[in-house]
Amino acid sequence: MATDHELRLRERLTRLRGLNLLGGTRLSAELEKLQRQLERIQAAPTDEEIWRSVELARHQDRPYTLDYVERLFEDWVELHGDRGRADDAAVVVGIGRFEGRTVALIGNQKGRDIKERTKRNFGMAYPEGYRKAMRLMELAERHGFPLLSLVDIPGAYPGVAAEQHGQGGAIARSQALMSRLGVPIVTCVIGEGGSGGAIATALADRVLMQANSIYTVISPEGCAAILWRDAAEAKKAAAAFKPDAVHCLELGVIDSIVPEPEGGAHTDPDEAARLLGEALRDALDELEPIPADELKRTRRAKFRSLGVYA
Amino acid sequence: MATDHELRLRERLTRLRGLNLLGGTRLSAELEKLQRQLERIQAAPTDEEIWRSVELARHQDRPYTLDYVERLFEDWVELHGDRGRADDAAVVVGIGRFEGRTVALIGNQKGRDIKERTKRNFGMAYPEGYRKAMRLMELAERHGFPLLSLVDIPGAYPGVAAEQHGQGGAIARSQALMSRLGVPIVTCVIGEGGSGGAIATALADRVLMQANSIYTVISPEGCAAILWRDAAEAKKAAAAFKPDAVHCLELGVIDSIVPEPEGGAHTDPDEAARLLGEALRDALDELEPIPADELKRTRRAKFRSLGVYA
Amino acid sequence: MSSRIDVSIEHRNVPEPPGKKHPNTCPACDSHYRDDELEAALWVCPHCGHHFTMRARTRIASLADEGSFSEEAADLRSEDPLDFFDLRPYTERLAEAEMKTGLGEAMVIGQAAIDGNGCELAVMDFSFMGGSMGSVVGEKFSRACDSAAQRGVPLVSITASGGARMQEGILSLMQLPKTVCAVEDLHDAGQPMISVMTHPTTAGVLASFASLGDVIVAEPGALLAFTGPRVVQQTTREKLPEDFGLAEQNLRFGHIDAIVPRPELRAYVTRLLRLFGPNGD
Amino acid sequence: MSSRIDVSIEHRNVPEPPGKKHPNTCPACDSHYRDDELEAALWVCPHCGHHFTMRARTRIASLADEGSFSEEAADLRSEDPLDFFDLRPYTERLAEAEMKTGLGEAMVIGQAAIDGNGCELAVMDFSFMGGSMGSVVGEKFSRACDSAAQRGVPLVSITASGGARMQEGILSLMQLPKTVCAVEDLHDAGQPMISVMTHPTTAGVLASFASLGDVIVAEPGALLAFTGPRVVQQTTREKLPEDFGLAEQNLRFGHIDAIVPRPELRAYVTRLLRLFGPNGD
Ligand SMILES: [Zn+2]
Ligand SMILES: [Zn+2]
Repeated sequence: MATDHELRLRERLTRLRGLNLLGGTRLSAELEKLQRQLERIQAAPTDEEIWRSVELARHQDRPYTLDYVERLFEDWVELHGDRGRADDAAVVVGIGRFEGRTVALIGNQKGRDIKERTKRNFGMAYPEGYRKAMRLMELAERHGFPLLSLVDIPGAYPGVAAEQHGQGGAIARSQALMSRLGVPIVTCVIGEGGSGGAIATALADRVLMQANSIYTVISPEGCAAILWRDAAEAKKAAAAFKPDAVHCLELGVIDSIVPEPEGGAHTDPDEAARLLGEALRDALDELEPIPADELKRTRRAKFRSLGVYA
Repeated sequence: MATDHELRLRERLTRLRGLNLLGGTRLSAELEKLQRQLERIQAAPTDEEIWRSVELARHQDRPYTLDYVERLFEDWVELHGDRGRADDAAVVVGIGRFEGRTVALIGNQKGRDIKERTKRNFGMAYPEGYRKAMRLMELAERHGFPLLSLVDIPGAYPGVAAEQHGQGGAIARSQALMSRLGVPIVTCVIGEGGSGGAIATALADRVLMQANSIYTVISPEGCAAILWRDAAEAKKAAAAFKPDAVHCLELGVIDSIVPEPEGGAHTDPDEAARLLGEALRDALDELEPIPADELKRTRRAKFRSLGVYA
Repeated sequence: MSSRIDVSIEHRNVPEPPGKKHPNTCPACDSHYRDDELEAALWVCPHCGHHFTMRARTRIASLADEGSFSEEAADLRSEDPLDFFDLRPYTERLAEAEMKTGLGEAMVIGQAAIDGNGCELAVMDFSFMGGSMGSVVGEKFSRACDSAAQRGVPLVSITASGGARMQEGILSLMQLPKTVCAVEDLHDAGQPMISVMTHPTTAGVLASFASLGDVIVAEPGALLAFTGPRVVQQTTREKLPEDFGLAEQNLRFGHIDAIVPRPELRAYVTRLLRLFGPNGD
Repeated sequence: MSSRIDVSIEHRNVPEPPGKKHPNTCPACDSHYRDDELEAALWVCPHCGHHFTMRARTRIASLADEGSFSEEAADLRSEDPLDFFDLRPYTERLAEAEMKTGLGEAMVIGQAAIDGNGCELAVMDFSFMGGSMGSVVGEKFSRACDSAAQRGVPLVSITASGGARMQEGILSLMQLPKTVCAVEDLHDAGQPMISVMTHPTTAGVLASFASLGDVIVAEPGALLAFTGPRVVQQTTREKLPEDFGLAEQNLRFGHIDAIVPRPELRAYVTRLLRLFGPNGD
């Protein structure tokens, strides 16, 4: 299977090399990065390794958005509220100085202890949270701040009020707004990239994943409950739909994998932050010279190319 | 006083003639209209006449937005909801064909009987109503539909939930959005143009008032309660702050007065609609040839010029 | 301490959403019909007005002028990028769905005219794997946007979907941003999208293109929810309002523009096509 | 039948908003101070932290680098376009206000630097006719936007206002769209506005420029409401929540970004000026 996996990645490399894209430097940087990723991959993750990613992505000590913010940003100012009905604590937004430039940041935020978890609704945004994020996107666009988003959400919230407040529409419109922005957008999945809740803030020019994060269309438990009619079969489900970073890279869904400290990000948050910061900076450096129109066009073209069919 | 009033209007005419504006035809049309207005005015309204305007503007049989829509529009489709939390029945929005073109319409809407009045909150919008209006503005902008707004609101709603849902901010942002639109906007006050609730949807290229409508910064009763410490002195307050169409025209706050049938719009809704339709059509005809950027620039410049100081 | 978000739930007294019975037995009034009877009535119960699920080709026939529909991208077929296997292989499920429905996928797209107004149609079929959105549905919808943009006509989207297609894993999630970008490109080309949500329009489809219509209408009683009532109930133990997630609730909360009974849909869409049409500007 | 808009009111247990006592007596803890004591403490009660109203010039001195403030449009004065007369003529009220406050109007604008960061200041003074906004306040704010745009610096607005100035009738309502357009012109010039709302920021000022800040902060306990509690109570007979309209409630409902105690305001604004500054892009 390793060979097969490598083959596909090589195929993707070959395809990329053949594309006649604008911006030769950017493309070669892209290729170089893929090359590096390829070298890192010895074999496709086994079912056990995939499940380990699920566990690490959900680890209770895993660094959350604000843990990275405090390590990577200077002059951070957290902003609040959707200017409508609420300030959703499951979504953190703000502006800060990152590597010499002002950026706008949107991040999902889980809680560390019971009290904070409740306050932050276990990281699951309400529609008000997506609207808060959209307000930040507008601010970023107005002032030309690059936009960073850190994704770490178990999924959209399965609650009555979330539906009544328009969860589906809010997720759709958040994506639509991202597809219209003229500023560079970089997303990194730093834990759980759960379904609609994740994609709401992940329509980016570059999408990264930390090595032990997962990106899923449905939680393993949810998938198991539907297809195996038994939520306990989550491990089987995960093995079947392969939410790990390596598979996401192989499928062309993400652009690169951000390494974590040996044993997972929680074993050394400072080092995890350093590695994440480096990846975000590299991505921004690449994107910032690109004109707004081209950014937007390329971003849309990239997402419109995703999918496998005959 | 009549002479004085005429003098001021003549001064305004003289000033307009002296201005070196872009679009000579438009300007001369403007002048011609003012000339006609001037001829119509024999004397400034007396205190009694002002109060009669207040009474007619609030008359229970006065035509409301939907009464005009059904008389003036073909292919009308009412749209609903703010895509957030509610569908505010105090604000009617939709698209329809008006004199051969598709337009977007926003209108305040009072209720005719007790049940409908309650449903429509006596015409007083919640923040959700302004957001519903903003959604229509965005639709108009996206498709290049001219925007009509009919204003008929006693005032912003003095309720707890309206405050909690962000009434002040919603009124501000609705105006801000109007100042950004590239499509022609025509507003007509068709009854009560009450304070923030009215201005929320009245930042237009042309602002008209029906002859017996009023446009106020605060209700006569509210003003009397504050300045005379007695709401019963409303008539005195109205005489003092002069909310009638003639005074609004004189102050440069509106662009022209739409005549009503003898005795008020309610005496002959068909004729009132015909006269309103004519005025709206004339205004659109004038505005439609103007490029989006110039429209926006001129609109802002016009509102930025309002005020009297030394 | 109260939550920062007002999560009070509004309950209303309205009839139960329909349950499950024989396909041609009305779940609302128990009347039973032959196929041809329902076909003649646009699959609306002549007795009580309940809206049965309508197949994609029947829907197209009910809207498009006779002979005007010209299908596009009919030959697109799903692959199995994950070698997905639950209790059965994905490829087997696909083959079975095609056999059962006579359709290559859960969406049919093509050029059409409605009462003489040119438009593009993108119509989902719930019978094909629950109308789930995988790579082919995403691609077809995307091409429908381009076809509409190129020909300068509006897009009419008619959805019926249980959500993303799990068997394509993360790629099915990617159909959300993909279709969103397609709608934005359509909008940049100056063309509108009219979104008709039918029972059920949920999860990934609701959270992407279906919610981006310039005008959004729903059929009566349609379930329009990101998360369906069963999962909400199981996860949160909340008492569900009687009309939870239905079109009626969505209208009340401001998420859709109107509820249009199926017999009136063609006239309603026609009117919109006229208003958004080339003479409308 | 429930209303279409969820008008359920959220109540919270928080202290009463301050009432009215001697100006130098703390309404929250009853401590009494001399002017110079309060001046030294930025007009914040040293005992309990209550924020007293701060005069415009004092505010400017507390924020701007020493000697950096250069006032603009100081000579603008209101006229009396309506010959307004209630119990007294408007002109008389104006003269009295100028006498009492030493200010020509309820807003002071000018160029300044805060910790070395260039900016424009627009500061309201509640002592001048309740900080009401008439033609001069509108024009001054509008010029402040232009001055900021021309010099390429951010605008810092500090509001304290009972609303529009009734004595200028409809012209005072027109200051809402006027100031809104000014902010939009500022934004088009690429410059931000930082809005600091102090007690009270209500009615016309809340419903126009004050709500358009890229960042909006408030002082603790400030009343920020379109309609104040007394009028709401009288009109609707609703039971008011304890923190009705206060900054704390506004933060909870998502209308403002932060509550910043006065002693921290300068550092907070400085940080924002750095982030929005020319090196920030
Ligand atoms: Zn039936
Ligand atoms: Zn005190």
